[in-house]
Amino acid sequence: YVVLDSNDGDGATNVVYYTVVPPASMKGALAAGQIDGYIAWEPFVSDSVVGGVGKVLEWSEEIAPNHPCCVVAVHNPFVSDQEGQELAARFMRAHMDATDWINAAMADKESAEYDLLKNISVEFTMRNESVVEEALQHMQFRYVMDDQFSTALENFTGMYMDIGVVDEEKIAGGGYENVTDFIDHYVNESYLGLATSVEPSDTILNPDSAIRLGFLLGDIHQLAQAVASSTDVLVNGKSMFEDYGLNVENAIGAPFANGGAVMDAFAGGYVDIGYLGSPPAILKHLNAEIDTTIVAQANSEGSAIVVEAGSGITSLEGLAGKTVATPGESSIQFLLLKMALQWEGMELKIKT
Amino acid sequence: MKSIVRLARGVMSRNWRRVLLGGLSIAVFIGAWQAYSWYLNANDYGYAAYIPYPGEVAEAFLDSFVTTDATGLLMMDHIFASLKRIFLGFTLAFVIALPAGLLMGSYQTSEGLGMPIVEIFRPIPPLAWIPIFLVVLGHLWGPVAIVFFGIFFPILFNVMLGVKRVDPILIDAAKTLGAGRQHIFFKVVLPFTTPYLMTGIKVGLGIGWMCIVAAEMVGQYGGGVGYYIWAMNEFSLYDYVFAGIAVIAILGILTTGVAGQIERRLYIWMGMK
Amino acid sequence: MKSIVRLARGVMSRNWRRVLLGGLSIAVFIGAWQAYSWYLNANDYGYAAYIPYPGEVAEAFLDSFVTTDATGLLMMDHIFASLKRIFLGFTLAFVIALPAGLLMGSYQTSEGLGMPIVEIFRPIPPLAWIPIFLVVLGHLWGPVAIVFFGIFFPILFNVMLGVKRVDPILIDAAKTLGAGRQHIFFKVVLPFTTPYLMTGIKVGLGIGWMCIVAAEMVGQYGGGVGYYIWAMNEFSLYDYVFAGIAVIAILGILTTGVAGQIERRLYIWMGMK
Amino acid sequence: MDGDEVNIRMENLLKVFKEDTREIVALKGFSLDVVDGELVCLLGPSGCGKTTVLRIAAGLETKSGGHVSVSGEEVSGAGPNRGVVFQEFALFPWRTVRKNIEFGLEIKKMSADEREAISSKYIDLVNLEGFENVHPQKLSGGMKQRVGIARALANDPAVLLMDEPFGALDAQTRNLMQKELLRIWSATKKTVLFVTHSVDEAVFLADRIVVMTARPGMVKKIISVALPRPRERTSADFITIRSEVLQVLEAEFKKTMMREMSDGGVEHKA
Amino acid sequence: MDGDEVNIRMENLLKVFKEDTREIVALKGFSLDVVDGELVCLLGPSGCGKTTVLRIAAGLETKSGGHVSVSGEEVSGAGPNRGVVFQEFALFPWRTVRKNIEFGLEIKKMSADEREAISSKYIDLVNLEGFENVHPQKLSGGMKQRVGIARALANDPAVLLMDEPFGALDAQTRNLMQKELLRIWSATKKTVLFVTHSVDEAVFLADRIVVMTARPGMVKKIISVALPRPRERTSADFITIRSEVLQVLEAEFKKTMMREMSDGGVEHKA
Ligand SMILES: Nc1ncnc2c1ncn2[C@@H]1O[C@H](COP(=O)(O)OP(=O)(O)OP(=O)(O)O)[C@@H](O)[C@H]1O
Ligand SMILES: Nc1ncnc2c1ncn2[C@@H]1O[C@H](COP(=O)(O)OP(=O)(O)OP(=O)(O)O)[C@@H](O)[C@H]1O
Ligand SMILES: [Mg+2]
Ligand SMILES: [Mg+2]
Repeated sequence: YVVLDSNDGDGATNVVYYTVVPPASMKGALAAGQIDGYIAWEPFVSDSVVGGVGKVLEWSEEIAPNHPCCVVAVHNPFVSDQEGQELAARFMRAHMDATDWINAAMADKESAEYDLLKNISVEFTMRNESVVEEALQHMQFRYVMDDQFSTALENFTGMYMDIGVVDEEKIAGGGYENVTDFIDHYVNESYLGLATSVEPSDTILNPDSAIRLGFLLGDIHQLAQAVASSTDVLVNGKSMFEDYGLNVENAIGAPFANGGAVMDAFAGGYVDIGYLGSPPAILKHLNAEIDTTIVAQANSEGSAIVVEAGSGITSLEGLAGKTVATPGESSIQFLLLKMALQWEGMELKIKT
Repeated sequence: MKSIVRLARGVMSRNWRRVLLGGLSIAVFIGAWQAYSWYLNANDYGYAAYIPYPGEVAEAFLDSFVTTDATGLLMMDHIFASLKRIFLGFTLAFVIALPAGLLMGSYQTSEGLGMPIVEIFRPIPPLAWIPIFLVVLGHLWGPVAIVFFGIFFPILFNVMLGVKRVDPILIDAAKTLGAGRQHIFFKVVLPFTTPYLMTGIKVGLGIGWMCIVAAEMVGQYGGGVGYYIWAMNEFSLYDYVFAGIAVIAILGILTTGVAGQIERRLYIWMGMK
Repeated sequence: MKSIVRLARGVMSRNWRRVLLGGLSIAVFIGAWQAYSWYLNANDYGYAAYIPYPGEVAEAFLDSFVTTDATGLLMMDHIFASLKRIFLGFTLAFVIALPAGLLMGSYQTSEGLGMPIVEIFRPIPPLAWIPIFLVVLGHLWGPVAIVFFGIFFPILFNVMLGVKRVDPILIDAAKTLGAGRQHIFFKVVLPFTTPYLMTGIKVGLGIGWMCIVAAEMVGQYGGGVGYYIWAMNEFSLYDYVFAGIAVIAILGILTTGVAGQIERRLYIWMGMK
Repeated sequence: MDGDEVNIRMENLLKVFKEDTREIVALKGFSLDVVDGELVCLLGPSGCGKTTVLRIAAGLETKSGGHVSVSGEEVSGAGPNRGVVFQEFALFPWRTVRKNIEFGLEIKKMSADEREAISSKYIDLVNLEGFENVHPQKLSGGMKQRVGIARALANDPAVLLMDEPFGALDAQTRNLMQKELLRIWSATKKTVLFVTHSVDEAVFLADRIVVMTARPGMVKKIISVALPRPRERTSADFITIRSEVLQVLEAEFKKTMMREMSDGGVEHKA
Repeated sequence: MDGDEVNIRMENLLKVFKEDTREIVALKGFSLDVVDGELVCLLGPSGCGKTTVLRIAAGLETKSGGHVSVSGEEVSGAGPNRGVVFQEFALFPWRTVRKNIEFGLEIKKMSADEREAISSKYIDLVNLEGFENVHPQKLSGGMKQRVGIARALANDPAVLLMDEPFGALDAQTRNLMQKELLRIWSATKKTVLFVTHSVDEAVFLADRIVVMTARPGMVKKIISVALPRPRERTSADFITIRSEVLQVLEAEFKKTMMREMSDGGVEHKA
């Protein structure tokens, strides 16, 4: 057995081992003792907490307060003309309204809106109400992209440069002076600005060519998209998208498995606007030259390191020599885990 | 009369025996499954949900055909999505592999030209192409190409083998009966190769199934039974995951069953059975 | 002397021909690839990066063996991770399928009991199990089990076939030479079945490769060439994705090459070639 | 020959094959005694039951009635005291010539040295020196059957049962092997029951020729061949006996033909 | 027979096979004329080149020297004016009896009606009525070879080339087929060149028997068989000719044996 698990037993006090496990399998793998902990986004955190399998060791806001998570990106060819820009502005308006509506509903847990929010979440994530309620507590729904947001994205880019998956050449090759310049160009707040002047419309602007929307399967971070699609939120029986004169449909392939898949779908030309994690949006844009722009934030925070409920692990040091599952090196969760461990002077190594 | 009765009894008893053994074995299997699920649940294993009870799976199976899932589709939609991909991939593979195999089996020059390319692509598991094909070929032809790669080589190699095994004496016989190159090809080589082709098709379809499920699990192309399994797993609906697996098993049995039937008919028609 | 020279010339010219054709075909292939990449880039296709130039892939291939990637591993580490899984899965499949095949080939009762279970599991593409195995069996035995399922059936069915094809006259011969049941089994049935077993192993290893790559891509796990391809794709480092594909192709060729060599040796030793 | 001891005794053999609904009576009232050291040839039309007689004597087939004993013991199952030589050679392809010949000795748990001594002896006897370590696939048909004979003899059986052993050989090799068999037979003094289709072969080899009736098989006529050995195929005596046997056989053959015609003409699959 | 027209003329044939480094001279100075309507049997030790002669005449094998003409035309490649009957039957397994027989007619682009008329005629000739729609696999060896003969005849060739056509049949079926061949031959009046291993068969069938030397093959002796047909195998004249042929053959056979022994004893693979 020692031979089989070659790097299991070296017992270093400052090394944590990671495997890559699809988040949906993390709770089960933890329960079955296949891993000692994991880092994932909601609702995969609350799944374990509510299910009594795991407990949260550290929320992502403790690691990096206000860290950006999911974003909204557009395919540049889509907004290359007047009509595309108009559609994107209207979309932004729906995104903002939906986000505001969520926050309002969350503010009053007794309200009918909160009940509706829970219903939409249950339907979107296929989780039960208690998991959904727990999950909603641990993230911020927001669309504004402030300096902190940009700085964080620069930070992520820097980390990728550190592990060698993004090199200077790519930045320079894209015509950017440095990372800051790159993020400045890649993030475009103007649609949020345009959105403020969008009014509800009785006619659909794009009746024949729907906006093809990409998003991740059951990812509660991207709830705004589910709210904006729901016909139960507005009193007029339309969805927010429809209310702003938009014809929006799920892109072929949506809901997707992860942000990389959304970016691939951009590259393949069958997604116009997509919700996805910020790291894949950066990575694939740089390395595969996928012609996209980040136009809004979707949420910040909302991830956590989870360990077995009954385990005696109470701090990151307790993870030394243990195996922690991550969604993969290109995920924000991986970066968060790496950051957290770095601050404790610990190292993250792959388990083979 | 007497002997007919005896025969009937003999056949019956043989069939009875088989049915009995089969029933017994399936009963034991389901019993063991039930017991394992029960054991996990009773002892509060955190992953008990991953092994649902047989009954739950049966219910989910039936439900999946009448209730739309979270992606808004019925099981039939997923099945058709997968079948369409298999069908296209198979057709493409057949249409290219058959002439290529005939050519490469017949002429050393074609073989010399074709084999290096074949030898480059053959050992690559078709699924390794998923990330590339998804984007470059798109959501329809991407998975079709993956199925194509799974089916292409078994057909190609079997046809080549068939052509090379053509009994030279049959070609001699045809020649002495006045046959030219074309006649030999269409009246001797092609019919001789048919059983090999069928073997290639059967093997290929098996691999094709494997490919399509995996392709749909890794890449999202919109629907498909593999996609269904992936999605149900993401939602932690394990009874539906198992239902999806059952659907695949049944489709696999049907596909090879149909191929087997065609093969049998063909053999009877060709006087080989 | 003269005829030796003539022979040498004949062999040379035949080999030359093959080398020439092979070189030509590979040159055409690489040329076409280069042209396609160039075309995509020149016309600013959105997915041009997904088809890197052959030269970039060659560079990435070499680099992957000397520079650690984002996971902190060298290509060799990934190769060993995959090989370990194949090896364990193969060993397990061999150890179970050989006796099971011998038993089910020899006795109708074992066949009657075993076949229904086999027929339930066989049509299920091994990869469909990933969501379940990942949790229930974990990051070592999960992928191993998937490889196991890929290799098990080809071995089982080939061994069963072998046992059923044992020439009855050889058993008669053994009986008249005084052989009892045990002797017949070990001295006739087992050696007779060996070539079938080898066929099963060769086919199984091919499917095993396909399974491990897919399993590592779908289930991820950590380490392994399939995982490498998945990770490099997530990073959009397509030259490295292709390098990973090339590694798999080479490993696949080596594995079947080694199996073929073993088979050939065995046949020579058994006097069958 | 009358004074000699009977080695193979078959009394009133009955053999019925069940095939789906049909019952085929292959043998009915077949009786034959073969004396120690005698070489008896069994001749008869296709499908008359020659192989069945041999297989029952070998213990490879059960009888439906009657008695068979070899060397005084009732036959029940195959055993090493009756060596069998098959038309299909039935050599183990994965074993070398020597290993094929030693098969029965291995089963007797004989030591490697003893085995080698015995197999060498029989390799010499059948003129296969130099081919000890060759696999059967490399041998010509005649050589294969020599191995088959050596393998059967290595067990030192009381009797040799040979079912058209030279049927798969070409004419010249066949003649050669007939001579070889006589040489080996006279060297080992085994009792031999030899099935053949060839009248020529029977007359060349046999002490007595047993001609069987068409199915259900029984003994139609026994013809003694009192010619001295080596026999000349072109000698007048040889030809006389040959003609006699041919005539007896012709009559039975016609019966088979008639039946086959009325069966629908399909003989048996090639 | 001297006054008749020569149909198959072979002059000074040379055939050299190249096998890796070795060159095998299969035929050297082989000359033979076969007259129109004649039935000539070719006999000779194994490997003497009988098949090679036939295949060259059929146009299935190139010659290294000499001349071959059939019906006055120089042979260059296979063609439908020479029907060939193979020992291995060489029937197309996926075609029914009728479809096998019509193969050559299809190639001639004959209409379906014409084809059916001709195939029916030959099905009658070889006594296969009722088996028209059966596939070869269902037939016995004898019936298969009847199809082979009918197929060759359906093209109405000038000559029939037969390479041990009855070699794979058992003794009784073989005798029957010999009689059938003579009946068909006298009905169609084809020129027949017939290769066999069996002296008996040759004497029973042939107008003339050509005995070949061991390799390199050439004509050793030509024996005319002036017996009236049907011939009696047990008649004195038959036996006299048989003995004569046997003696000529025996000498050549011994040569082959000697060479094979010195070659290392491995004959050819079975
Ligand atoms: N296992 C069997 N099942 C059914 N019928 C059988 C079986 N074995 C033999 N028979 C039948 O029994 C009869 C005698 O067969 P057997 O093989 O002994 O004849 P044979 O004299 O050896 O024929 P041949 O000369 O063709 O070898 C035949 O009619 C045959 O069809
Ligand atoms: N394709 C070939 N390549 C090399 N040698 C060959 C080839 N065909 C025949 N020979 C050789 O030529 C010689 C004559 O062969 P051929 O088949 O004509 O003999 P045969 O008289 O028909 O023998 P048999 O009686 O065994 O049928 C043999 O020594 C044989 O080994
Ligand atoms: Mg028999
Ligand atoms: Mg020949």
